[in-house]
Amino acid sequence: MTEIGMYGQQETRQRVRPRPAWDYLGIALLGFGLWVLLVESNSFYSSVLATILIWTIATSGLNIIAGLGGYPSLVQGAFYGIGAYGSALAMKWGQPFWAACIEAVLAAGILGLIVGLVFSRTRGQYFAIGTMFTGLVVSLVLSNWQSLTNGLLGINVEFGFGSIDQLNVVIPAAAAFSLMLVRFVSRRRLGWRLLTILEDEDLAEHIGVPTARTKLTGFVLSACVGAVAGVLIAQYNGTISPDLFDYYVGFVMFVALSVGGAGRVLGPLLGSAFIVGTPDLLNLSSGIGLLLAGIIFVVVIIVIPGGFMSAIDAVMAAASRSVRR
Amino acid sequence: MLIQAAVNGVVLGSLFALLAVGLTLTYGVMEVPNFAQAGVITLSAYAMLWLNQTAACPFWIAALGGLVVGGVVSVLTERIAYRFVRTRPLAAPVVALGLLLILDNTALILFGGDHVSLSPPYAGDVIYVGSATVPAVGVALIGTTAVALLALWLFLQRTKTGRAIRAVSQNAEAAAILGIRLERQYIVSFFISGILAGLVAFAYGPMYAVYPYMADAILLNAFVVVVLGGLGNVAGAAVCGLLLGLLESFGAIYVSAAYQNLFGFAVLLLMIVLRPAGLFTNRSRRVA
Amino acid sequence: MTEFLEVEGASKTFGGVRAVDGMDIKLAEGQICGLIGPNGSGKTTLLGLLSGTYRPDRGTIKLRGQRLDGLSTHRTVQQGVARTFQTSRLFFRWPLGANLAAAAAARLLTSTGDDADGGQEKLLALVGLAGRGDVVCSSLSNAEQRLAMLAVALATRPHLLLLDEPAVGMSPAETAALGQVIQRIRGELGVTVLIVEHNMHFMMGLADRIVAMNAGRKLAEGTPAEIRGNPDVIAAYLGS
Amino acid sequence: MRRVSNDRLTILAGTALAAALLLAPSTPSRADDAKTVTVGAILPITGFLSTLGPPERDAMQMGIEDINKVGGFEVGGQRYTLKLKVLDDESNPATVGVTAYRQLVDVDKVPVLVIAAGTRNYQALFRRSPLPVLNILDSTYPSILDVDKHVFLLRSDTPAYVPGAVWYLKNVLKKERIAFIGAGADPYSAGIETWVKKAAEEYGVKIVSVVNYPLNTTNFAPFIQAAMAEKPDAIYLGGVTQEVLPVAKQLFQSGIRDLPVVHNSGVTPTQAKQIIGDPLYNDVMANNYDFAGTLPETSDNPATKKFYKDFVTRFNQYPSDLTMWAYDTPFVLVVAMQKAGTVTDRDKIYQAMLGMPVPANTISGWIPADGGKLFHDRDAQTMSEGIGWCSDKKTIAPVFLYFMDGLKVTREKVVADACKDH
Repeated sequence: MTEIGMYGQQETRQRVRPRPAWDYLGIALLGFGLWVLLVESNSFYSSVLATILIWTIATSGLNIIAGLGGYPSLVQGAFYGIGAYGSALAMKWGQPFWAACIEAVLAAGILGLIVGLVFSRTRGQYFAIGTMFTGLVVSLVLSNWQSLTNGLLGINVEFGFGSIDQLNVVIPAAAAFSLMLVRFVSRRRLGWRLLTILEDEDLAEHIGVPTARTKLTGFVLSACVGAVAGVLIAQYNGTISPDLFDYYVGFVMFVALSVGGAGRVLGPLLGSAFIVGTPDLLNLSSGIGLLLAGIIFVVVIIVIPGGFMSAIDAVMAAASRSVRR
Repeated sequence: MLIQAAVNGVVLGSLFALLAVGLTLTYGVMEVPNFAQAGVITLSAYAMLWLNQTAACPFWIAALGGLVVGGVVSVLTERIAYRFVRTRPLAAPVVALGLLLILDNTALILFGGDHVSLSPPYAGDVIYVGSATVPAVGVALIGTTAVALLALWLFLQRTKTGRAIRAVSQNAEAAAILGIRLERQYIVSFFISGILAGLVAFAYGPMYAVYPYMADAILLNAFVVVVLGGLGNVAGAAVCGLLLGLLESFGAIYVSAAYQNLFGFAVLLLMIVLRPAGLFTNRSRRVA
Repeated sequence: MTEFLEVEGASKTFGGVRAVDGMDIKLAEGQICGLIGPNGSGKTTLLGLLSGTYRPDRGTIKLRGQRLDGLSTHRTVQQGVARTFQTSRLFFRWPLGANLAAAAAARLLTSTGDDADGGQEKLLALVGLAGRGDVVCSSLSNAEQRLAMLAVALATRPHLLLLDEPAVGMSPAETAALGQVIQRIRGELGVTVLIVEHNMHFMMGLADRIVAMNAGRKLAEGTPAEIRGNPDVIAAYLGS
Repeated sequence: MRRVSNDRLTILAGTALAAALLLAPSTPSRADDAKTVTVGAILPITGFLSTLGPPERDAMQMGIEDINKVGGFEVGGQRYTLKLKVLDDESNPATVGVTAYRQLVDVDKVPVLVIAAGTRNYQALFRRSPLPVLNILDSTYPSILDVDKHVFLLRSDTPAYVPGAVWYLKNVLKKERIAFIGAGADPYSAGIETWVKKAAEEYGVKIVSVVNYPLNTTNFAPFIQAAMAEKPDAIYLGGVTQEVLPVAKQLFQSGIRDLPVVHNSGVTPTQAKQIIGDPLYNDVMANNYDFAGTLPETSDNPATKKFYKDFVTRFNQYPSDLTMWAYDTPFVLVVAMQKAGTVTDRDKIYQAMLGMPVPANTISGWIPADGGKLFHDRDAQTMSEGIGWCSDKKTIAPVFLYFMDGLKVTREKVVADACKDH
């Protein structure tokens, strides 16, 4: 019996009729709530929250190709890095801020296109290993191309926004938008086609789904959203270095998505909050933090393959059943 | 310069071969890209260090102790995690990286982040090969790899358990039908892979230093070899390990040292695209 | 007037084995044609060439005058060719209705989900699965899953339907029912059907024409009666 | 049965969970005790600079204890004591350091920030929340002093000690052909490389080869061979202890044992033993020459000698030059705050620092700038020292004392037999 879900989750996933647009309203409210949290709490907690939200954007991008399409891409960290370095370097060479952002996102999109084409014929485990090594090559270039990226020391980033408050609005807004984007895509044709590829790619091809083109579109979209997150982390920290985009980051983003719930709209937010938030909030040294993240990740992937969101589903389904009885 | 590059290549190649053979064993038997092997190497190296310095055992006793620790930790990774994802090839690479996270950071917490040197008695000696020089630790690495490959080859060809493991890696279901107890083969192959990891710690530890992330970079290099050699193909891994070592060392001297391990990764990416099942594969294993 | 389906000199080799070796087939619209032959005669490979699963090494395939042989799988489907598989393949974790919706929408521009014209119910009734739309495919019985595959193939509104051993694992009663379903498909939807099948009794009662293959080549072609009496076919089946 | 659409409930539950997760652990930020001033420091406790952070933390703690022992200090009629808060940047200023910066500067509101590495990475943050910044380690070229006007360097900058090493090689060891090996991407090594070339040109020494290896390289064989191909008679290694010692070890292991190996990493015997390994380190260090700040052990200032003994007994580590600068840091802060008459107004403290004199009981032996000021245009300077290795005693000993005036070596003193009286 082949593995029927991406992570072998056995539970059925109901394809319910599309609902009215209150989903987006719910997410927008969530975004507003997070903005209030960001501005109100003291600078240490707001810096942790800002990182969580930026990671939510990058992981939401990953959610398109990995969550909906079932392709375990471990290269999201590289797109995140290209967004950051692309925008920082473009501004250094005199581009205005908004032009630099667009160029960075385009560059990531192009890399996404190339990586998508290169790996179009590989699947499953090979795709994961191939994308991981691609992320490794990108992080090697970032840390060794001394003349361009100034090596491990990293580079400073000109501040493109009017003020810090402006940035503090853009980050939660972009996070909410990235969640909405995944909801929007999942109900459009691209989303359906990705979902058929997740379920059974060969069958999808045989009912007329242009699988190669769909995967490529999903991959480029993931890359662009990842780059947006890169631009924001560069603006927020004011300085970037290759360690921020180590090949490892791509893997931890995949962990965040899986823990949160791949394919679910809120998966990236919950996953990022957990994986990025916990070590910082308990201000553990990164050694203990990563150890905890590792343990929790292995346990979650084995015990609840669907991640938190499927656990919440199960709890709520049980609750609604008991309520009705 | 040519001999020196060749000598460097053989030393590096032996390291990759020793690493790749360990990885291939677990990949062949259970289709698991065992990235956690780097963590096993690190913990085994720290065990040797602790035995040699804190418990003041002679170097050779400490080395043996390290091998056993490697074997036990490797079996543990199978028992607590890999066992549950046997039917889920997509979950395997991520669980492997999760385990690597756990093992590396356990070493960081237990032994701290400092670079400490593991020094065998021959640490300072030098061997001359024509005009080229080879540090004694390099020669020890070549020797260790040669002995390990020979022993592994004999084990897999001659012993009953060895043949059982090869059967499992060919076709697990068929092997099960023939009455081979799969659980036992998984444990044995992970134990051997752990011993091989211990040998890497013994041979590679003295070359640079022991620190929590010491084996991550070289393991990724070795993974190129595993894919090149064909998943689950031990002979392929050994030969390709040597080839990659030579490629990287000549590349380092004649092209650019900065991008030394980039050559290996470029080859890997090419491989995955052109021949997903590897150069030497004895059957085209369609990875899910 | 161009034939509905014209296959000339189609060939395909897999790793040195010439599975299909220069096959010529002509099908008229609305026909039910059977494709028989011993195991390894290349029936399934030929079906794969027609459905776009594989691309022929040589030869041409024309459907209503359109060249199919160079197209990718999904483009062949868009030209109106659909197929089922030997082992049942469905989106098992989805309800049957969602499978049909995905098949219907896969190549259209509109988003899916809303079953506007109630087509699904008609389709389910046609294949004998009326009212089973909400059931998740993994909990359908084996026979129901095979019929479900048929419904999914029809949901792509094909002109040519390729069935790969549809009756495998079915009881005599279910096989008979399947025969009627195929008749109705041809009758009500005007779909041309090509069936690869071993069950001679099933084929004899159903097919207008039968093509017999052996070792990748056409052995014989004709009405069921002609084929039943043809010495070459009998020899190939019983082994010379 | 029409199942309750789970997505609406999931979104609400998700919001509640996300909010709870973030609010729960928000402890009120600790108001400072009116009597205590926090000395905030971001140091590399772990990571590849981990040989530098811990000794600086320990020495700073000793300095603070010595101040608090005599009842702390008085500013504007109020007595204060000092408290040390060190955050580990894990040798990764751009990621972990940035978070630590926000914690110390924005949350704990420290009056002055002490850092070791990563000055350039904090450039954007200096502009957002400026305060006086004391760097007690980072001498690179171009100098960190031009990163931001608030940055002070409490040690001699690269040009104040590197040229002396080249002068020593030419005039004392009579070497003519230097091969330089260093990590191109590491700014410390890049700074050393620049000044070695300038000094070589000035003193007429030939740099026969310059080899740059990528950071976190572990196999240096190809780089060593490339450097040796030019037949040098001396090797110059750029970088910190963690980078220099492995290269020195692999040089020895490749049979290169008779050439002097010069560097500026401030290695201590304990670190050499740990990184190179026992008993090999005694042979590898034999022809090793380390040119950096003066050592506490060799100073003739009684207070410095006392500091050396206290440090060794308390931490059984050999204190190198950076421990003296760390010990003096709290004394510099106290005098600056007293001169500014405030413990909170960061700008007043900054202005006071610019013109402050050399504090009384410091031990580094600061050489005053004109007018007795501590900082020569924000760089406090000391004598520099060349340190050799005594194989019989397995420890280090001074072989050369000097002070750089531009590229001119002044007040130089060659110690005849360093290991004898040591």
